Amino acid sequence: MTEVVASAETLTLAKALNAAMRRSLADDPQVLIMGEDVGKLGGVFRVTDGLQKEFGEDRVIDTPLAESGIIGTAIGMALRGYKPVCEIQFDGFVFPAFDQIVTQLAKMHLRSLGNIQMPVVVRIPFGGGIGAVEHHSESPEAYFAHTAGLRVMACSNPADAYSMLQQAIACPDPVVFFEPKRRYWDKMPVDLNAPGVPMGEAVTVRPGTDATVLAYGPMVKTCLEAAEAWDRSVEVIDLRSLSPLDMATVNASVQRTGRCVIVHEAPVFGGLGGEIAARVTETCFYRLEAPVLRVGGFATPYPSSRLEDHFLPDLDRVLDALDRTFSW
Amino acid sequence: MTEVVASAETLTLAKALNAAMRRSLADDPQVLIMGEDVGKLGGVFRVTDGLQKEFGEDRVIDTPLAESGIIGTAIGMALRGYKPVCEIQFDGFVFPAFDQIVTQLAKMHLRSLGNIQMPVVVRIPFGGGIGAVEHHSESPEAYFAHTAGLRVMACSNPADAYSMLQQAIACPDPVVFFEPKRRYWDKMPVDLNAPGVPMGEAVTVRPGTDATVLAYGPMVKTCLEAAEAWDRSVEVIDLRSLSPLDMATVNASVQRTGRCVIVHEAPVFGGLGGEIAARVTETCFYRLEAPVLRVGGFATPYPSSRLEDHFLPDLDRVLDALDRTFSW
Amino acid sequence: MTVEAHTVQDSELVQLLTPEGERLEHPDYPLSLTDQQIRDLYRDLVIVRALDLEAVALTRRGEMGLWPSLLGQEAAQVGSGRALGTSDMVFPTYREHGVAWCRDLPLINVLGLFRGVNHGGWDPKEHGFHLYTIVIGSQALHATGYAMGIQRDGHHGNGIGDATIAYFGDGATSQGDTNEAFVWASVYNAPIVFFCQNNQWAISEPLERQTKIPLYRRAQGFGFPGIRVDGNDVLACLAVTRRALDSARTGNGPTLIEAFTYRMGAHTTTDDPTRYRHSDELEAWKLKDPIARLRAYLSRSGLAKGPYFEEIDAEAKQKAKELREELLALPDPPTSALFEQIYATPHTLMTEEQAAYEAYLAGFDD
Amino acid sequence: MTVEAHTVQDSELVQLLTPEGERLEHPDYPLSLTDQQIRDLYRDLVIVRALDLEAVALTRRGEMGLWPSLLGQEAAQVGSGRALGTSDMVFPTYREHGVAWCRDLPLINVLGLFRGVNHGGWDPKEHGFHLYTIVIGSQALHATGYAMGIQRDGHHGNGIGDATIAYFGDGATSQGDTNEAFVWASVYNAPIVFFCQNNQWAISEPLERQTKIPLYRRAQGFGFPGIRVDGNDVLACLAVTRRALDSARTGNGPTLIEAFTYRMGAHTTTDDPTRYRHSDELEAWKLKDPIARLRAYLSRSGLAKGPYFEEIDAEAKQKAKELREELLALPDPPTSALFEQIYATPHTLMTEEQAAYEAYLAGFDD
Ligand SMILES: Cc1ncc(C[n+]2csc(CCOP(=O)(O)OP(=O)(O)O)c2C)c(N)n1
Ligand SMILES: Cc1ncc(C[n+]2csc(CCOP(=O)(O)OP(=O)(O)O)c2C)c(N)n1
Ligand SMILES: [Mg+2]
Ligand SMILES: [Mg+2]
Repeated sequence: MTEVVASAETLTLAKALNAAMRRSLADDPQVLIMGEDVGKLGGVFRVTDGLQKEFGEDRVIDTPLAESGIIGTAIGMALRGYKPVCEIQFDGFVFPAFDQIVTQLAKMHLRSLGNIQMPVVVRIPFGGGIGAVEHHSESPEAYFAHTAGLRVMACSNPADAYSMLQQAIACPDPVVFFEPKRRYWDKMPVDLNAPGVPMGEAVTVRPGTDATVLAYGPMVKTCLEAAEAWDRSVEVIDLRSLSPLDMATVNASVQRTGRCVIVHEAPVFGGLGGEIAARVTETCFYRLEAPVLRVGGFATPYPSSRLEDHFLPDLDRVLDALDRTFSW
Repeated sequence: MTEVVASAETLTLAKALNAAMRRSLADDPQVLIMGEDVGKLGGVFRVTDGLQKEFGEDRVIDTPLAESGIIGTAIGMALRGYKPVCEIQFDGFVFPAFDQIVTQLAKMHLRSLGNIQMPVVVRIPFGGGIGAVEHHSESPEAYFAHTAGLRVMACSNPADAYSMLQQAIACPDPVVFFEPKRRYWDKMPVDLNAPGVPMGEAVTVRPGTDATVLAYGPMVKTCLEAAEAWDRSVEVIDLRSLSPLDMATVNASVQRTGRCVIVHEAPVFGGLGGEIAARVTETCFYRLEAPVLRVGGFATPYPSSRLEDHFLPDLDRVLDALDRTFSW
Repeated sequence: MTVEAHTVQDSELVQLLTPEGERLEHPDYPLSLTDQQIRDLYRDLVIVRALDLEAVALTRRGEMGLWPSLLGQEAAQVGSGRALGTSDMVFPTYREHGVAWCRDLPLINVLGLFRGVNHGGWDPKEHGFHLYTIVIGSQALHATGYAMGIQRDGHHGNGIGDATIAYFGDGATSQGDTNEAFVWASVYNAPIVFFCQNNQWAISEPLERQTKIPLYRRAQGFGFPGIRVDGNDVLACLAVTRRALDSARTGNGPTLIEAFTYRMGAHTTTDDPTRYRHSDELEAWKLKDPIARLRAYLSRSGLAKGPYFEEIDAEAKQKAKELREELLALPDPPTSALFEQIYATPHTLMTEEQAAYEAYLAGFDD
Repeated sequence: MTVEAHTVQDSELVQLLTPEGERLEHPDYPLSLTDQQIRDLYRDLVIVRALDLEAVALTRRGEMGLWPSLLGQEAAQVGSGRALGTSDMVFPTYREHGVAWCRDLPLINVLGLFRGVNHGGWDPKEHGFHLYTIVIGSQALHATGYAMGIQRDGHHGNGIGDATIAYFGDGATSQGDTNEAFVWASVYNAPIVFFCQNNQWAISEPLERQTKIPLYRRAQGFGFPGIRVDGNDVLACLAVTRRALDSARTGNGPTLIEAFTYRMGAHTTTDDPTRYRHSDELEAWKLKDPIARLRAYLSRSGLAKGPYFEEIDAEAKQKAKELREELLALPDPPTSALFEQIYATPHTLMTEEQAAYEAYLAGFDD
């Protein structure tokens, strides 16, 4: 116990990610950091702050301005035995790299019948709520979850950020790692020696008996607030792994509660919520008191910032869904 | 009646698409065809056969080998008043153009607050079953359906191919148009003067009372065969429009039948089936006798061709799902 | 490794006005302007800078989310912007406020974007000025396609047809899209000018992270001419762009112009350049200021005197004030805007989501 | 518009062996090979062609879905392939069967891919030969990244370290990825050779749809050397590639080699080139055949005689027969392969889907 306390530090989510990379760089000489402005500047969100100074320009690489180039060369470095951690500056700028991620990174292990491993992490700050201009507030996770060969993770708090990013870096499979940018400045004590919850597992962040709310990334906090505000007992699960999904944890919860609400910022239409709803319904068909409800963005491009509060699910929209599920 | 018969011709799906483009080129001088090998060769599937000869190199354009370039310049031509119909040679090669489609084509109308229209069609031969090598058999429709600002269509037979492609070309919104490549050689009489079913509407291709099967593109034929083979009355709906979905037609059917199976070649995980299942369940919750079941590809990259018969849903897999829904 | 790209060989830089305000002649770029035209350029520069500074101030006050300042790049933008004909089409990045000014696009449109009331929203056709494009490099392809459209209209090759100009930065030259645009423009001989403002930085990354050789030479690899111009010299930018546009109009295809300049401010108001660059670089560039040199020339040649400069400063101040007032009066978009103009034709899901959300909002009124 | 790219100026083409088999010297590319080494190159060419023709025949018989023949490009592939050191790494497209041969990759691996038993499946490390890449241009970036890895290993700059070679076609030069690779390789001075086989066609599109100027000049735009070599001259391809690799190894960065050659066959077995090109072009290129010219040289110089040629032909025939037998004996993959090697570590959904599908299949046994 004393030791645990000794290694606990209060960190923002951004600093926790930074600590995770620093530790990975220190422990494994094959780990590299790459991206636009990740070096001297330390990233536009300062997530890689100080890493170039500490580990040098060969390991923390300011790249030319080309996302396909970043992922394409990261693949090449992985083929040479390196473990690149690539930063995509904002969610909306991952698309020039989409081809390399979908047709190469995701498929290389199979193409080689297992002879090649692709320990590449693609870090993407995602989601809205920061008053940004176009392309800076998107939630493209469903594209990657639908892409076989990738693992997709989303962290929601500093402690998870710290352990999950280290797990992603250590993983021999490619991982698309989503970071809730509007929570970068959220703080909590982080135990720097704790192993963290195993990769791929969802976590029940608030136990409850009457309804299950599923969320990930920035929406976990919103859902916890909603659960707090609701008058019946609501269980909140942080999915953490979006591909694969930890359906065992989810189904066990819904089998107990009989009601389920899924919340994400991405547009509901074609979003991950549909997949989860279909699976939950298949497994818990006779147990469901109401259909699985989804709360999320509209089927529109992310709006200009003066409209984003309408687009983003908030406490009220989650409460509204709880209301609907309980009154079904 | 005489006139209708006079204009009916037996066409393959590929020829029907060709006829649709020929007619659009003839009727509207702003229509252009662009892509790799679409000119002199007439496309690797000959879908644009003869069009360059008839309409000239300025209107049927063999482009440099760069998909982002094709869509990016098509956007520019649309800004100048043209209506480009772009061919992506195979489904797996749309990804270099993904950025232009998702961040530009889909969002330009909103970005301009309606001042700009984007009458661009992106034709994509999709799906497997032709014994091809990697990247030539994919079903990427869910990526586009999840992208607001696009319309997504998939045709399943020559008559629809003929009318739907003309509708897509005439539509002021960008349309991603999926063509079932393994059905390119399927034939049927096509009425060249019929207006066709309105854009966006699903069609009940086989009426039934006991279960609803939803499909699109290449799977429609498979599902019709399964419905034929099943001993109870199965309704088959060809969705035709994947974004938006014609949920009115779908829900009305499921309200009648109480059972629903969705079939697509794309991986089930994160595929369009999840979205449809979630919507159907929400609307028909009390009417469903069994959860909506999904039949589709596995959560793997499209396999090498010697394995594709296992990957692709076939008659037996659809029958298996019908079996499961009836015995739930 | 970094030397070649960073050092300007005087011989390869087109300059018509030295930093000291001395007028030079260049055999390939003769330029004859009336006195009034030169004074007008000065007015453009001063007003554009004032409006930009006002926007920075408004952003600091919280009125906008962010502002990418053009400080230092006024001459590159005004020089090239004033070379354009009315029916030419501009494809800007997110920093071409000076070009917007030249195209008579009311700048409130641009401020509205950065305030977040919409994503742009102006009509490109009205001003021959396309929407701002934020995804680096994308617009180079749009511009090329547009130029191919001009060719198909038959408005081309006669020396009087339309031309297109695509703006982008030094960082953008690394993107695949930009290079694909070079391929297409060259292969189709499209009437387009690629105008690269090399302001030495892509956020925190210096030019050497994008290239080992001067950027204008990129064009050679694609078979069309590239030229480097002093981007702080409004006369040279005007002359070089004019010639490139003429070349496009007469059917001679694309030109790449590298306007060698400097981003005097932060990348945007949220950036802190002290983290990555030395102030001595900034000091050196201050001596090359585009406005100071034109003012020196105007004074020295007797084209303008003190009162004229005061008058322009006053006009600029007034325009900045008007812009501020416009911004402060700018209404937020109605909620319905969320669902509108996504599609040009009715869309069932849009209608449905809008109705559901309005019903949800109405629930709060009860 | 098309002329420049299509016409080979003799002055810009490195050639060490004329189409008639006459040996030329080139000041920059001295090449001294033993008689045996030259005969070995001949053997490579003949065997590679025989194996390729066998694969075409097998495809026609329905044993493979498709085959992209290298016919006509043997010298480009063997010349460059034999310039490589054991620990160098090759990044091929889908047509580099001749390079695969040089890297001792049993060609059955390649045939297996086109038969559809897997997507490649060999171990790149074992042969210094990466997997075939079908998405045009992608591998140019992988190769560049790999070369950056070499730099980080410290295996570089000393003249004996590893180098990387990326193959691609004329069509691929239009892709963004290829051009981004040029940017990166140049900026990081990576130890890489870009080997472009300009076979004049990208399926049905002639070179003029990709470029207006000779492709080797693309490199100039990115600040590294480009060179055009007679792609049907195995000696020149060897010499030029060797020098470029040496340059990479000694820390001088990338080189672009354009091997000027011709795709004598269809794009793949499913293509019909009579739809888009004239037979006279083909006839002209037949006179430049890479094998005939080396054979002429060997005969003329007395390095080899009739019986030697017969021996090689017999060996090639035998190898083709063995390949055919291997292919016909190639087992189909087991169903379980569908779910395996997608991930390197256990994956719940994979496990679940595999179990469900196996249960489904087992249902048919009942
Ligand atoms: C595809 C893409 N990636 C990343 C960004 C984030 N970003 C915005 S501006 C910028 C630097 C651009 O540099 P440059 O092209 O030189 O233009 P400048 O800002 O200097 O005018 C970056 C990386 C972006 N907008 N688009
Ligand atoms: C991104 C992408 N787009 C389209 C294709 C389809 N395709 C396969 S080969 C080819 C032509 C390639 O030409 P080139 O680069 O000259 O190589 P070659 O086949 O002549 O060796 C095309 C268009 C592809 N494989 N990848
Ligand atoms: Mg810049
Ligand atoms: Mg070729």
